[in-house]
Amino acid sequence: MTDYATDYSPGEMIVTAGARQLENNKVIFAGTGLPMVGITLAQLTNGPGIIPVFEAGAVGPTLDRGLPLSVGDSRTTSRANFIQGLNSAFELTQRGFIDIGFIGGAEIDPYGNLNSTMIGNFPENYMKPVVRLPGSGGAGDMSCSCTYTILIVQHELRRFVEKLQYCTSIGHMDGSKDARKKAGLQGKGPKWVITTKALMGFDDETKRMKILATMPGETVESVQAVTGFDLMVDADVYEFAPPSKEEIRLIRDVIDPTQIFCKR
Amino acid sequence: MTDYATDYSPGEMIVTAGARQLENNKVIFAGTGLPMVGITLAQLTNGPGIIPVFEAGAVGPTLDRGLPLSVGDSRTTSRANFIQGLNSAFELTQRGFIDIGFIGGAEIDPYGNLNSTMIGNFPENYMKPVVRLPGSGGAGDMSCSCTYTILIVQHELRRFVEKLQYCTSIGHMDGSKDARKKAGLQGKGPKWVITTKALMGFDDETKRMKILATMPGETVESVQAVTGFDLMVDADVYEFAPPSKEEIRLIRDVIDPTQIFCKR
Amino acid sequence: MLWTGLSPDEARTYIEQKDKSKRDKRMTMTEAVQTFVKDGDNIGVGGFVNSRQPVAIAHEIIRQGRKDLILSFQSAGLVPDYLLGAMALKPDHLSVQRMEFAYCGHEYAGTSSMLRYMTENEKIFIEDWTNFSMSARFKAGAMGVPFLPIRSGLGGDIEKCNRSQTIQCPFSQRNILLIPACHPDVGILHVQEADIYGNCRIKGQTFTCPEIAMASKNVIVTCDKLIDHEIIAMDPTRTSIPFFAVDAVVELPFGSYPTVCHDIHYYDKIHLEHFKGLTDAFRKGDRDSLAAYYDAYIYGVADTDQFIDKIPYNQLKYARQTESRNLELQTHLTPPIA
Amino acid sequence: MLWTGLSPDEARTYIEQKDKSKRDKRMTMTEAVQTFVKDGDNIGVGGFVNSRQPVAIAHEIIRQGRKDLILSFQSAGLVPDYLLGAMALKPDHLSVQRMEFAYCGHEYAGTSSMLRYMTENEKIFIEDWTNFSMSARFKAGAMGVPFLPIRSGLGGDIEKCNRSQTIQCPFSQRNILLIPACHPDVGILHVQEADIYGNCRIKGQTFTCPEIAMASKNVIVTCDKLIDHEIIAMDPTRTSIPFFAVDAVVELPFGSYPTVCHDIHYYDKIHLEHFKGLTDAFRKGDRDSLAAYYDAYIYGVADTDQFIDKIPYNQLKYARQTESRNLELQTHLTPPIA
Repeated sequence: MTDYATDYSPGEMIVTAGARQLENNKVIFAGTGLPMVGITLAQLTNGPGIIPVFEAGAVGPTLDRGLPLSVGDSRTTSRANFIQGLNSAFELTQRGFIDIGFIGGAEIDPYGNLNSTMIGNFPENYMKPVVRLPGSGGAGDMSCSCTYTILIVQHELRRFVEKLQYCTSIGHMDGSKDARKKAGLQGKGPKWVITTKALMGFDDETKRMKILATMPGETVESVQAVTGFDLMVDADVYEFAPPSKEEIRLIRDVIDPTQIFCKR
Repeated sequence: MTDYATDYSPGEMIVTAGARQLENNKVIFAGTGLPMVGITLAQLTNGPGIIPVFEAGAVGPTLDRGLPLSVGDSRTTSRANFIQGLNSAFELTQRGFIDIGFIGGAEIDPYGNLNSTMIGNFPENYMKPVVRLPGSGGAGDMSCSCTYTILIVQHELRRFVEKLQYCTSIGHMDGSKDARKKAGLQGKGPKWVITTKALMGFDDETKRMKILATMPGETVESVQAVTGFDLMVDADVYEFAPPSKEEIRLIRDVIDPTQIFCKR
Repeated sequence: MLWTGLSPDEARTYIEQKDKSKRDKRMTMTEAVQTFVKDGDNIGVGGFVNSRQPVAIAHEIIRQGRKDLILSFQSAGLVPDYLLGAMALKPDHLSVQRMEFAYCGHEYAGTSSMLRYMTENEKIFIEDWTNFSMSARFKAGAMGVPFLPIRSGLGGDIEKCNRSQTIQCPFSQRNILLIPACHPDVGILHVQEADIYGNCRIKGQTFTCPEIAMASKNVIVTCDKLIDHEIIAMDPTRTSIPFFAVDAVVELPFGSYPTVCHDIHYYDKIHLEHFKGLTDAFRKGDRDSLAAYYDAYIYGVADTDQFIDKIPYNQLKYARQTESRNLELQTHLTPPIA
Repeated sequence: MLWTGLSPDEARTYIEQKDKSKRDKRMTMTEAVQTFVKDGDNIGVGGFVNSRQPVAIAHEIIRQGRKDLILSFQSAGLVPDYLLGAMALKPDHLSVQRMEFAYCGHEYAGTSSMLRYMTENEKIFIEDWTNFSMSARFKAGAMGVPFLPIRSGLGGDIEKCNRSQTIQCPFSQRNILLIPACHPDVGILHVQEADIYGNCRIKGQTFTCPEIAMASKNVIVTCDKLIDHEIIAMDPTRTSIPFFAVDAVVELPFGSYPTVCHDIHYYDKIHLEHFKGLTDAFRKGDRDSLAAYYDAYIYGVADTDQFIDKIPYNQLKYARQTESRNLELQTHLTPPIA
């Protein structure tokens, strides 16, 4: 029987959930921050054969120099199999070599489209936003061309919105049939959304977001309460298991001991 | 006063003429055979700063392992500055980094267009030519994108034709104004044609071939006699100086001692 | 169609006519920036976020002052922040009119307050791209083609704000995005090693430095170490950028400090976060602290040597010792205290 | 629009679904060809003219026999000649239906008599390209785009015979050529070094081997030397092809003999010219001499070891000793006599 932790932070819950969703031996495009922690946790638990790819050019490194602070960090290159540059990494993605990409954003809509560009009226105030965010980075590309993506977003009412202020990373678009294919995209789009409140997927027909599991202590209602659109609820919705003591030990002692990304 | 050789072969004359036309410090796309000998001769005489580029990917090597038998030969890489592959070499050309390219062909027309693909009726007999030649190789690309090209063709009546059976390497097209630019090409096209009989250029207006100099022992008439179209004749046509004894020594003793390309 | 920097035809013509000879290209930083960076230039910024950013070149541009610059990069942190900070403090001395980019920020260290300040106050023109589309724009320029097709950005808002165009692929009949080449007037790059002719060796990820070099009209390279040409000639497959693409070679140890330079030094997190904190404070109204930083570390020094001289030795040492070393070996080091 | 090999969408879907795990991929040559080369396949041939041609793989394909093959390459000599020669001798055992290429011949050693025989007798379908356009077709495939724009071949006859399309560039309004991606069913490559997972190191020019590997559905690699994965991990910037693009790794010293293999051996000119002479004779009517060669060197041996065993040792030795050595050192060697 698994020995569950009782003391863990929201970040640690997300990391654990992300890690558990990863299949062994898959090639995973690793973004900075929690995704990097999640991938490393998966490598130490259910996915020893996971192959991380960093957008600055490193394929299949071992993160034995500590957690990179950036996807362009020299730490992403240690004992890699192949290193070139950004074009190479994104062309691998475009070609189909990247199974899974992790993406975040400041806003998300019911179809898994994400905004990481601006808060304000678009297009009117594009040149004078209320808040300017850092921009797409590689997220816009991962969202288009990874085989599928996993989205990580802070679960707040103002972030889960029916309509984005700006669409940076393309999800299931307007949810219409074959919308991505018609647009010219290749990847299948978002498969899961992981938050501190729930694990969500997308309905096969409507492509709208659907609760698959609630995080410990949450209910369908409490999740809906912080979501700015109607969530669908899976028929077999379940409670996601909390992090095990071993998962927490790995995060705290081995992967991110200085709490660079995973605060306690 | 230069000490001229009296005993030299047609190949040696072509190589010498080619070498003398090359300006120092230029980047030159080197094809197999006589061009390679000519470039090496130039490096040993008037062009020590010439930078050869080989289409298989080597930039600026020193040919100190002997004359390469192929542009993909390992000998093209010795002490190079930069080595990648074919796409890299042709992209350098497309970008404008290659000043001069040497090209040959089985047939040439008055505008410097070349055929190295087939003898026979095109397009009717494309799949069943009378004689199938090896094909473009890199010549078709050099003809398009080097800043300018130097053509080397055997001077025979059947090769200097008003109309090619197939246009492999693009010269001045139909000679019309800005024809190359309108087609989408970048390089300026053929500047010189070097044969065993003459050094020729192209008329500024009509873009038709024009005799600039006759090789030793030849006259404008003897050149025209082996040319299947009317050649223009430059107002200042002159007799090209024969190879010097030093040029012949370099070709025979230093560059191509085993007569791989330059027969005596 | 507006081409910033050079149009493909202009870029081709310039390289055609350029002196491509293999000659000694060493220059001082002052000379290099005087010669190759002009008002109104489109500057292609090498490196990636806070990795191998051409910090020393940016400092010299700030010292000399330039107007109406355009910055092109995929993801960058410190260099745009330094330039935007200089503009925020003294817009008559240095100004940026436009940025074409995918990400401006500091990853683990947060968003760019200078980007926020400039955009939220409508002081610069912004063109958003993705990391791949900007990388591919440099690649198109490097390849000598006016565009490349990519499969990103079809159906989102990014391509509505930029010059990309969606076409139907004439072979597959599916939609595809065409992104226009980027030919900066000047590419600014820091590399680990170069010879006097400009042959560059990049260690670790190349980011898009080779593409920026091949796409640009002129290229300034700083290198941590000048190496004998013999070393290049002994293994030319390790050359990342060929000499004829480079116009100025400046030997400048720590030329990308305090960002990470693969195999040379890791981040100086203390210095990075100190500067970042000052930009955050600026956005909230504290102009003086940031101005004091510029006076002390940029305007108040003649060159990068003097800048580095102001960094406490234990920070420099720690940055070097933590680079390319496994975690076990790093735990025996004592981190400097801010 | 006809796609030979895979269409871009098929190629993408195949790689998406492929097992990309890092696993031991060693196979015997027999297994590798049995598993990955099928009748009707589009074969992407690595190497360039007579440099690093995948000779051993071609011999095994001939031994096993395949029908209706399509050969895609930019410039090649020995491998197409071997395959076309096999077809000329026994068309029921091995046949090539189509070639997409820029150059088929032997440079210093002259034209390809087998190409002449096949075309002049209308036995195969030909699609002409240039070295750049074929290279760019593999590159488009490797990049995962259905086409690339290039500035070659606008206004000549080559693009009238092939599937390229001229469009007006939507940015520069100038004509430009679009060439369709090439996604071979199987890429066949010889490299100097590989690890058991398929990470490959190519010495000297890469030709278009990395592009063919990334573009192909499946890839068979022979290597002169299998190296420890540790060596790859110690300097991953030297990896030319990443493991997940490769399906079979066959350690096979002399796998590209008698063509040149950078740093390993130079040409065996005697053997090359001997075979070339037999193909010339075949075209002029002497079938038996060529048939005898195939019986002796290909059908009559079980594998490449046995093929190499038939080469006089002094030819092997001279080929090795003349590689990567300056002319002065070569003059002290005694060339073998044919």
